[in-house]
Parts: sequence; structure tokens; C-alpha cells
Amino acid sequence: MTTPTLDAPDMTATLLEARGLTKHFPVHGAVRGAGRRVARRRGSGPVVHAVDDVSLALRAARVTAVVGESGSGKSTLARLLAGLITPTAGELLLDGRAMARSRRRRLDYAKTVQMVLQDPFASLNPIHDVHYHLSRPFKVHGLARSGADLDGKIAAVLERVALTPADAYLHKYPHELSGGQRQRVAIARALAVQPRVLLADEPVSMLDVSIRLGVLNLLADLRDSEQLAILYITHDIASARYLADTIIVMYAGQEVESGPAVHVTDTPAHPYTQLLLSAAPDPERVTAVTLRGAGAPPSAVAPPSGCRFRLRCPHAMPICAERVPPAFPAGDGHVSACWLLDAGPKSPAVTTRAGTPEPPAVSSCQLVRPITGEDAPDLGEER
Amino acid sequence: MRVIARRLFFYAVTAAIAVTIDFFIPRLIPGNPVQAILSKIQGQLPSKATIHALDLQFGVNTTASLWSQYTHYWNNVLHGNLGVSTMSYPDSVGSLIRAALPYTLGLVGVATLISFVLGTAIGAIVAWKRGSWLDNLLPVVTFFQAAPYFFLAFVAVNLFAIKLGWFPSERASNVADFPAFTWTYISDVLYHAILPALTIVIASAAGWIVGMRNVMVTTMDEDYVLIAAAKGLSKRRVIWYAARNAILPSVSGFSLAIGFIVSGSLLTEIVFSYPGLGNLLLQAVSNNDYQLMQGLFLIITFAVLAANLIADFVYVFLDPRTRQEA
Amino acid sequence: MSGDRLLEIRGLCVDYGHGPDAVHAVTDADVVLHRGEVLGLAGESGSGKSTLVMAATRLLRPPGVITGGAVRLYPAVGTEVDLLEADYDVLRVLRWSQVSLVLQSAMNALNPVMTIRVQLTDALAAHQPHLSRQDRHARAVELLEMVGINSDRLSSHPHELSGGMRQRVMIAMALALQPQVVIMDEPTTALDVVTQREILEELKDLRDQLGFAILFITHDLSLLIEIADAIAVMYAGRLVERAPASALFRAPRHPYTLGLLSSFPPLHGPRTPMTGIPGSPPDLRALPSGCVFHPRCRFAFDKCAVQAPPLAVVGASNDRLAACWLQLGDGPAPAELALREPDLTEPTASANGTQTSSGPTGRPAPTERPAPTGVPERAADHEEPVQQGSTA
Amino acid sequence: MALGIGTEPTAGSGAMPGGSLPGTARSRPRAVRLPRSPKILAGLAMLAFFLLWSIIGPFVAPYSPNNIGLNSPVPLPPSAAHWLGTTNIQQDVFSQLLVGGGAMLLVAVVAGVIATALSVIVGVTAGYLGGLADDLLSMLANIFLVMPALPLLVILFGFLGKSGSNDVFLIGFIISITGWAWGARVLRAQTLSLRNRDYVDSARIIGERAWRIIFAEILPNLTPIVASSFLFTVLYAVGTYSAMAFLGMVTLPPNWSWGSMLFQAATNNAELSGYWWWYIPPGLLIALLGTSLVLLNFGIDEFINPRLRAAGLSRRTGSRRQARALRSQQFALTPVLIEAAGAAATGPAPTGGSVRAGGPA
Repeated sequence: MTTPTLDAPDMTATLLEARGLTKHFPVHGAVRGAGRRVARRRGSGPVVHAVDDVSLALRAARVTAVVGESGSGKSTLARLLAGLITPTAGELLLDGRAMARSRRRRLDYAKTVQMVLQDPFASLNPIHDVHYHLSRPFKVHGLARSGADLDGKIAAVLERVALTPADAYLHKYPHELSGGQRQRVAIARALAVQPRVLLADEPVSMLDVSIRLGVLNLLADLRDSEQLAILYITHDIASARYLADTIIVMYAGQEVESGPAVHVTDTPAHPYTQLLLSAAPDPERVTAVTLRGAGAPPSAVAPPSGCRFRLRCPHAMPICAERVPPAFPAGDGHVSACWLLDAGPKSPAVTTRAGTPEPPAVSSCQLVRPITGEDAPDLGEER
Repeated sequence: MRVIARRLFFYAVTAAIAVTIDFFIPRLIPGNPVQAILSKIQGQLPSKATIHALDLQFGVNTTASLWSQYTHYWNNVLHGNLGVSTMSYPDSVGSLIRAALPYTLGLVGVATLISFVLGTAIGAIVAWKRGSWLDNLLPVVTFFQAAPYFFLAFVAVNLFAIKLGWFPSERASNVADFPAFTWTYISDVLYHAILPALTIVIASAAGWIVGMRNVMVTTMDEDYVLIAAAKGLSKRRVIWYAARNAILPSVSGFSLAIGFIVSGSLLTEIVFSYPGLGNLLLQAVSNNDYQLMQGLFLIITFAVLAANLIADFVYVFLDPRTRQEA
Repeated sequence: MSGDRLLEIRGLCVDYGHGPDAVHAVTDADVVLHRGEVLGLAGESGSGKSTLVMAATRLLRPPGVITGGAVRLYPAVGTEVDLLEADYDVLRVLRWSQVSLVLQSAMNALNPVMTIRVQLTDALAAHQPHLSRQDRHARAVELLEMVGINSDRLSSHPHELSGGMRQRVMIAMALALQPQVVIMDEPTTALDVVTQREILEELKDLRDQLGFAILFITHDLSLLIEIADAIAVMYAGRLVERAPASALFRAPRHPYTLGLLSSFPPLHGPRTPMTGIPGSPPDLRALPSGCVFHPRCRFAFDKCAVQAPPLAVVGASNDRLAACWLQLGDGPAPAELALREPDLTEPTASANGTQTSSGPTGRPAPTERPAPTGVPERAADHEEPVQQGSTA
Repeated sequence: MALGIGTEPTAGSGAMPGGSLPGTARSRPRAVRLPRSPKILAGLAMLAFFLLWSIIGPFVAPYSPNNIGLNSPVPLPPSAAHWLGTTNIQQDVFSQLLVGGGAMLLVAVVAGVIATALSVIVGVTAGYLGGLADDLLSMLANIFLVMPALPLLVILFGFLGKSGSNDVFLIGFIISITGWAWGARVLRAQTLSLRNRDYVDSARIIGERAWRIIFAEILPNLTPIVASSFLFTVLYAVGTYSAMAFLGMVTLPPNWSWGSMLFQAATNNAELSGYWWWYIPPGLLIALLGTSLVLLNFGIDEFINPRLRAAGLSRRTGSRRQARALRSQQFALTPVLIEAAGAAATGPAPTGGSVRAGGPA
């Protein structure tokens, strides 16, 4: 996808931008149990297409959500953005400048881009206390002038994640904290260097339901008060809708749809997004669910040609197998990589899933319930 | 079968390294090994041929390059030529080993098999009956795990052979040195093997018991064992479900154990004056027969590698996940 | 759903460990499952929902100990069985033939070294020894096809199947003996959302065909509301509310249920800030006095800290229970906890009718909100920003 | 000198007790603090005893171990003068025992330290670096693991000659060469899993350097495994040194060790002639020293994988009936312990209100 992802009338500064980011992992001849890995030469052999040609821009004071199932490459994307792994292709621009590999630049990058990982029970080292965890970023980046200065800064950052009084937490070990508190410590550690970009990889999926919103609200608060650009990775499209300004939907390593959060969830243009929404738990659902496009994601080693969703897609057309769909505009900065949109605004994408033909979503901002009918009409003629 | 192919490659490399070690050790140790050996063979007058063979073997008094010595050495090994024993000159090392090998293979092989089966079964039961009196077995097992094989052999000889007189205390048979395969001979051999085998089993089963118990305890926490019980299967079948999985680490840890068991068994043979490789090793040591020692090292290494290969086959047979082609 | 009771759990208490260090994981729990009913058991991690069910079936592992209560199973034929009195052999007969089990991770619940065929037929062999090998094979084929898996998978091992297929095999296994009760402990939590939906839909169909009852354990209340007939909510080892699913969603009676419902962001409607529940679930070894939820409850008043409320019938209908002093006549319940229930005689119609007015969770609320009296002052005191919550 | 097979701590280190009980799982004790299990206490006590024995043994020995005393053609049984009797050349067995512990323990500790250092270096490097370095180092470790140590050591000792094979540090070094691989393999596996832990990634994200991640984030978490691997190597060295002495590869006198006492006893057919006082005490001491190490290792295993602890339930129960009920518990049969006098003993909630919980009747 070469089309800019975000055309939204959103004028805050772009902090971190990814262009054509691609990550292929070599397939190891890994056999569980007895075997050992066989070293593989670079460039030969099959690869896992974890992330393929993804472009996105993280803007100040905006939350961008990446939604997808496991294996869709969303976590790999976050790790690419964090600099934990190096991309196979594509570039990463911080404030418009490409990222360099020197230690100096690496530290600069770490000072600007921070990350919170999924499992708060794993992201804090069990042998270190809270004080140690929070002192490291200050020490690594030389941000504290003295011990007293350091302690003051640690107390301040704990306060920012609402762990007060700080003294009550400083000398606790991770196992003495609850899941929510641990995740707040992890966020505090990320905030210590006063980054401008925060990558959050499923930050609440391991937390108890009742405390998830607390952490999500904290992120929202940080976005507003610190003008943080936040990348929120999740498999829960409802929470993405709640928190994010922009949603990017990933499927099999590719970006299939993106746009303003409510727009994407209320008028999904890509069949995969529609599938995700119809499958998501919804207490207010009235009628039986009809899944359009059941099945499993394709092999990441040998993904299908053209559109990777086509094997599951209820609307698959010949062109889907031939060419990778580019991002077609779907209104209001909403784009979707689906050939159905090629025909323009009379796309059947939305009506397919509605019992009664509704106005095409792409040209209308009205909130269309994603599922209101049981049987989709036969689309044969419309193709 | 890629797993097996990979293991085969690994064992081939290991065997090659063993041969290389065998080649280099005498060359790396300071001093002239041939002189050292000759000075130790007192009373015998070795022939010129023997001295030349030693020179060649240890790389002294020769103008040949190290590489050609090495290839020569390999050539010898591949042709089964492991040199001449100075101890029982002019017998070749190969012939001495060939005479002793069947005893060791039989004794250690059978004893290892028995101890694995027995130890694994006991370990599974101890884990299953966790919290019962069987837990008290563990400290006892610990003692046997820590006791040297040869000490247990001492006690066994004294108790069962001398005090009780149930078993012979030494040798592999009474009948004849050059056996005919008659029932008398075979039963005699078996009779002689019981006590040493028992010692090896008791000494080595401890490791299997503890290992199996630990894995089994963890395995019993697995959901599939709970499901087996929830299905209303018989207890025996539920235990089997757990044990069938718990046995895998024991099999894959075989390579770790077999070296210990073989070493311990060799020492046990010595106590019983059993005519296997262990006894040969002791004789080689006490007579400073370095060629024999080196030959024994190679043969024992090859035998252990072969045992490992068998264990790998068994593992692949037991674990369907390894059969999957990656 | 008939009123015929199938599994009756009364006053069940379960501890982990014994003696002074024991942790009271489940306290005085009452659950009744009726024939053909889908009963959801909702609660966060550590709420004791799995412990309750596993203990009731005597499958809870050490150091779990049952320290009180009674569990009775009413088989289709024969007399009732007291599961807490039963020994291994009695239970063996009942297990799987009456009560079967589906666990969260099928990867762990299937034996990795045995074929699907063996695992599908072993229960048949154990419970119906008269079946021939061919009969068992035929049944295995039938079971697999029932859950939409080709029978050539019988010779496969679990690692050769995808996650969704494994869970389907688990479900087929659970139905092998046509049990009365299928316990499902987070059966779809480990799956992706699309696979989860596929399996849930399949489960619904199978239930309609075969008529077994499901005890569905999950932390995902929003999912439960869609699939369960009735829902019991647990908190810190106690049942705090039980109600028909739609009633629970439209008109929760316990503040914890209300909080849980407002912890799931909606998929539709305007985006409004939501608060969740302040604080974190309590440590079972240091439970608060009185009502265990009172430190996190914005409606809590004096009595809540002193005395634990019993689980009692609330309102007119017998099928609504809640353990909350607000509902037990000590004062009018706050508006959020006194919403009018949907008409239960016509659940579908009622749900249809309320779809725009929506539930209590920050979305447009339905009509009559009684003017709050008495409690609200305290309630206001407790309305704290979320951040304060984590000071546990 | 056998060892637990398949007890690689990697299997259970991630799993914690009470997985079904998250309320308590949160406060699991994870700080580096050894549990006071009877096994650890017994192991420590025995080890302390042996340490004391080998330090003060030489000073309190009533005779010189080499001293040839009484005039008798056969070993004499225990008497007031010789508490544990004499050898065939009338050396005092008890004195030999007292003197024979030191060298052995020293060799074992030297071997343990060197081998542990080697295994940490190789194992952690391989696990952390991954890739080709890992493949090569793992292969090296596996080669040392499968090659039988005894015949190799015999050759090495043989070529070292008498003087070399009496050098305590040299022996320790040689034994460590054949004993480091197990530890390296376990440490490599564990490092590999730690390397991918979220807290290591988190450290990378805040910009920590690789060496700091290894030393401050990974190594401290390997402490129990390093300790276990050290104990294992010491145990291995005790066994191996005994075996070498038993083969007569350590010169007597002056290098008395319990293994060489067994060598002498064997050479003189003590087991056939019933001179039990000559071979039972040294063998027993070796076994007990080994037992203390195995017990300590058990304790560490249980610390790493708490599921291994013997009993599932606390034994500090009130009544004997309860204790019996708990002990006799079977798998998949949760014990029921309902107090006779009222079932409400456990919960603070009154049972009265819950009677009608049944739903529509």
C-alpha cells in the first residue's frame, strides 16, 4: 500500500511514521522436543510473512489502534516500531528522519518512543522492586542529577499513573502488586523518559475485566495531558472503538482497512472488518449472528496471491486473486484495501451484510448497525 | 525422519571428535609417551615392530606430518586396528576388546533396560501416590542415587555372595572359558550375571525414579490428565495417560544418564571380576597399557553413541510431534 | 428450558489448603442447573467460578478441599446422587456419561501423544464395554462430523490440528456419551474472535439438537449475555447475583454486576467515557469485612462493612437473586440498580423493544428513574476517579 | 553418582503453584529466599558436618593414616585402640577416614566452581546470542554430554602420570572439563526462555545495554539453576574422584581419600573376606556426602518448581480423622471435610438467605 494511510483532516504533527514496513522471519526447521535448529542461510528458504508493506503515522495527541486476530502481525508491527527487531524492508521515520543504528541514535529513539507490553506479570523482572524498575530509564538516559532528584522524579512518574502515595509502592516487588498496579508501573517506566510516542501492545488483555477501563482511561488521559501519540494494539475491536481516534485493521500481515475509529466500526468497508465486527461479543445483538467468511487465516509462509482475505471472502472476484488491492478511499479519511470499493460509492460492501439494502456506508456517515439482518442477498449480479 | 538424520549427523561428528581426541591426547601431554610406556614395560623386551608401532601411534620419532599421522590413524581406526596391547603382548587391542565386549553389552544393556523400566514405573507410582507413605521412599532413593556403584557392589558381594551364599561373587561363568552355547553354559552365565546386574539396577534406578517422579508430578497437573479422570476412565488408564507423556523427558534425557550408568557399570564389573570392558580397563590402568585405554575409550564411546541412537529412535516412536516434518 | 433440576449445589464452601493458612476460595455458593439450560457463571480471575464447578464435580486438584455444602446430581434415570458422598467408583460411572467437561485450552486438554481416535473412543470403551471396535469407530466418525470435522482426522494427533479444530474435537469428545451436563470452562477464551463465534454458534445448534445443559464459565460477561439463559455472577468466592440473562443485562441488581457491565465498551452508539470499577479484586487471604465488594462499591453504606448480605430473592419473580443490602429493604435501591426489568414472558420481543433504549451502562437509559434518596450522598463520596482505584 | 533425569528445571520454572487460584498467585514468594523444607535443612546440616569433618579431621586423627602399627597379618576388627579397626598392613581405618575427606571435597569444589563458570559462560552466551553461536556452542555441550567421561578421564590421568594425577587443582580442572556440559545445557535452555521474556524486552526498550541485560536482568533469575548446576557438578566430582581413586589412579600414600581406601580394600579382597570395617565406612561417607548434595538439589528443584513438593496439603491439621482424609486423597477426588457441627464454619456469610436460590421451582 503506497497510498498514505491517513488522509484525515487531522492536523496534529506526525511523530512516528512507518513506510512500507515489512518483516519476514525465516522458517526454522524447528521440531519440538529432540531437535535443534538448523542454521539457515540468509535469503534462502521459506519465510513467515509477519508484516507486509504496512504504512502508518502516529500523531501527537492521537490514539491509533491496530486491530487484528492473533497472527495478523500486529505485535510484530509494534516490535518493529519499538526498534526491538529490524525490518526486512521499509523505513521508520521519527520526526521525518530515518532511524539510524548507532547506539547514540538508538538511545535518542528510546527516549522518544516507548512501549508497554501485554503481560504485566511478565514485563517486570521478579527480582527487582518498583524503585529499581523506575530508576533504570532515568539512569540509562542520564536524566537524574542526584539520588534525591531521582527519587523525586520516580515519585512524580508514579503519581502520573495514579500510584499514590509513591512510598507505598517504591519498595514492592512485582509479585506484591495486583495486575493493574503492575501494568501502571510498566506504563510509568515507559513514561519516565518523557517519550512522545507510546506503543501499547495489548496493554489490558491480561488484566481483569473490571480494571481494564482504568488502564484504558489512563492512556486516554495521557494522550490528552501529555500530547502523547499512542499506538494501541488489541484484538478487542470494542475497546479500540472506545479508546482510539484511528483504527487500522490488519489481516495476515497486511493493513486492510483504516480510518476514524467510529467510522470504521460503524460502517466497515472491508469484508474482513465486517466479519470481525459480526463475530465480536455484543450483548445488544438482537438477531442471530451470520458469519460471512468463516475459516482460518491463510498460511503466513505461503500467503495467497492478490488479496489475502479472498479465500474466506464472500465477495471474492477474479481480480482479487490477481492483484493486491490498493487502499481505496471510503470517505472521511477512511480507506479500505478491497476491490469492491474500486467501483466507487455504489459498493455493495455494507449492504451485503444488511438484510435491507442500506445506503452505501462509504458515502454516508450515519451510524449503520453492522448486523441487522440474517441473510445477505446474493451478490452475483452486483459483482 | 529429519530428526533422526540430524542426530545421526551429530553422533558422527561426536564419534569423529572422540577419535581426534584419542589421537591428540598423547601428543599434547608433555614428555615422550613411548619412552614412558617402554620404561613401564619392565621385564619384557618389546620387538622393534612394537616400538615402531608405538612411535607411529603417538607421533614420536617420525618425520610424517601431523596430517598424515592423523589420516593414518583414521585409517587404522576404520579398519578396526586399535594397536597392540603392551599388557598382553602380542595380543591386539581389538582382540582383547572383542573378547570382553559381549559381557559388558549383555550385562549393562540388560541391567540398563531393567532399571529404566523399573525406575520409571516406580517413579510414576510414587508421583501418583503423592502424599502417601511412598514419599518416604525418596530419601532412601536419594541415598542410592548418591552412593558410588562400586560401593553398592561391595555390599552386594559381601551380603549375597559371601554371607548368604546365594550368588557367585565373581567371574561370568564357571563352565568354560571358551563356551559352547549349551543350556548349562547359558544358565551359568545368567546366574553369574544376576548379582552384578542387580547392583547396577539398584544404583541406576534411583535416577530414573527421581526423574520420572518429578516429571510425572508436573504432568499430572496437565489438563489432559484431568480430562482423562473426568471421562471416568479407570485409574490405571489415567495413570497411563500421564505416564505415557511423562516418560518422554526420561527418554530424551537418556544420553545424559547412559554415560553415568556405563561408567558406574564398568566399576561394578571390577568388583565382581566380571570379564567385561571394566575389568579390562582396570587391567589397562594397572599395567599402564595406554593403547588399550585408548581403544577402550573409543569402543565405549561408540557403544554409548549407539545406545543414544536407539533412544532417539524410541523417542521419535513415542512422540508423534517429532515425526512432523517441519 | 424446563424447571427440572439437574445439578444442585447448595452452600458449597471450598478452601485451598487446610488449617490456619487455608484460603477460602468459594464461600457458601448456591447454584442450580436445570435440564437443558445454559447457565453462565461469570466472574473475574480469582472469583472462584472454576473452583466452584471443579469442586462440585470433585475434580478440583490439591490443595483444594471441600469444607461445606452439598452437591446433588439428578440423572435422567435413577435416583439422585450426592456427589460429595460418592467415592471414586461411583463418580467414575457418572463422569462423562452424565457430566462432561470442556476446558479453555484444547491444546492442553488433548493428550499430545495419542490420536484423536483414541481420545474420542476411550470414554466409550470405559462406559459402554459392550460396544465393538467398529461401533466405537462409527461413533467417533459420527461425533467428528457432528462438529464439522472430516473423519479422516481421526488418525491425527492434536498438534496437527488448528486451535479451533482442537476445541471442536474437545466438544465432540464431551458429547460422546450424550451427557446431561456439559461444563465449559472458558471454552473459547484462547481462540480468535471469529473462531470463537463459529464455535459458539455450533454449540448452540448442538444444544438445540441434543438438549444437554451447559454450565458456561467465562470472564466475558458480554459474551455470556448473548448465549446464556441465566447468569450467575461471582465475586471473591461468593455468588453476588443470579438472573435471567436479559434481565441481568438490562437491569442488574448488584453493584458489581453493574460495574462489570459498564466495563465492556459498546460496539455501537456514541462514545462516552466509562469508569469500570475502581480498585482491584481483593486478595482472598485478606478479604474485607462484611460485603466483600464494599471497598469498591460506590453505593456502600455503614452496614455493608459490617455484615455480609445473603443471596436472596429480589423483586417479584423468584428467579432474581442478589446479595446486596441495597436490595434487601434497608432503603430504596439507587436508580441504577432499580431499573425496570424487561418483560420476561416474551424475552425476544422485549429485547427487540429495548434495543434502542439500551442498558444501564452509560448509554441512553430507559424511563422511570426513581429519585435517589438516602444512599446517594454516600454514593457521591465514593464516586472517585478511576485512577484512585489501584490503591488496593 | 547417578542423577535425576529429566529434571531440567526449565520444565516447571514458569509454572507457579495455585494456578487455579489467581488471588494467591499474585503474592507468590518469588524473592531469592530458600524455603525451609526438611530436605534443604537436612542437606545443609549434613554438608556442614562433612565440611567440619574435612577441616578438623586431619588434626584430630589419632594416628597417621600411613602409620603401620600392630603386627598382624590380617586386618583387625574395631577395638578400643582402633575404633574402626585396621587395614591389612595395620593402618588405622578411622584415621584414614578423618584425613581422607579434605582432598576429595577440595577437588569437588574446585571442579564445581570451574565447571559452573564454564557452564554459565557457554550456556548463557549460547542462549542469549542465539543463531549460529548457539548452534555451535550447543553442539559442543552435547558432545561433552554424550561422551562417556570415565574412560576419557582414565586416559587423561594415565598420560598425566603420577605427579599430575596427585595435583588437587589439576584433577579438579580435568573433572570439570567432563562435567560442565549438563549445566550449560540447562542454563542455555533457561536463558533462551528468559531472553524472550517481556521484562528483557522492556529493558531493551528503555535502552539498556546487552551486558547489563545479561548481568542484571537474566543472570539473577538463573541463580537457582546455577546453584543446582554447581551442586550437581560437585556431586559428579565426588563420584568421579572416588572412581579414579578406586581405579588406583591416585597415589597412596600420601593422597588418602575415601575412594582410595576402597581401592585398597578391593585390592585386598576385603569384601570377600568380610573386613566390613574397611570398606563400609568410606563408602557410606561418600554416599552420605552425595546424599546431602542430592537433598539440597531436591530442595532447589522444589523451589524452582513448587509442584514437586511432597504433600499437596498442609499436615498441620486439627483432627486425626482430617489428617487421614487428606492423606488418603486420590487424584480426581477432591477431599470433603465437612465439620460435623454445622457447615457454616468456614464462611462469614450466614447461610439463611441462600435457601431460595433455586430459581423458578
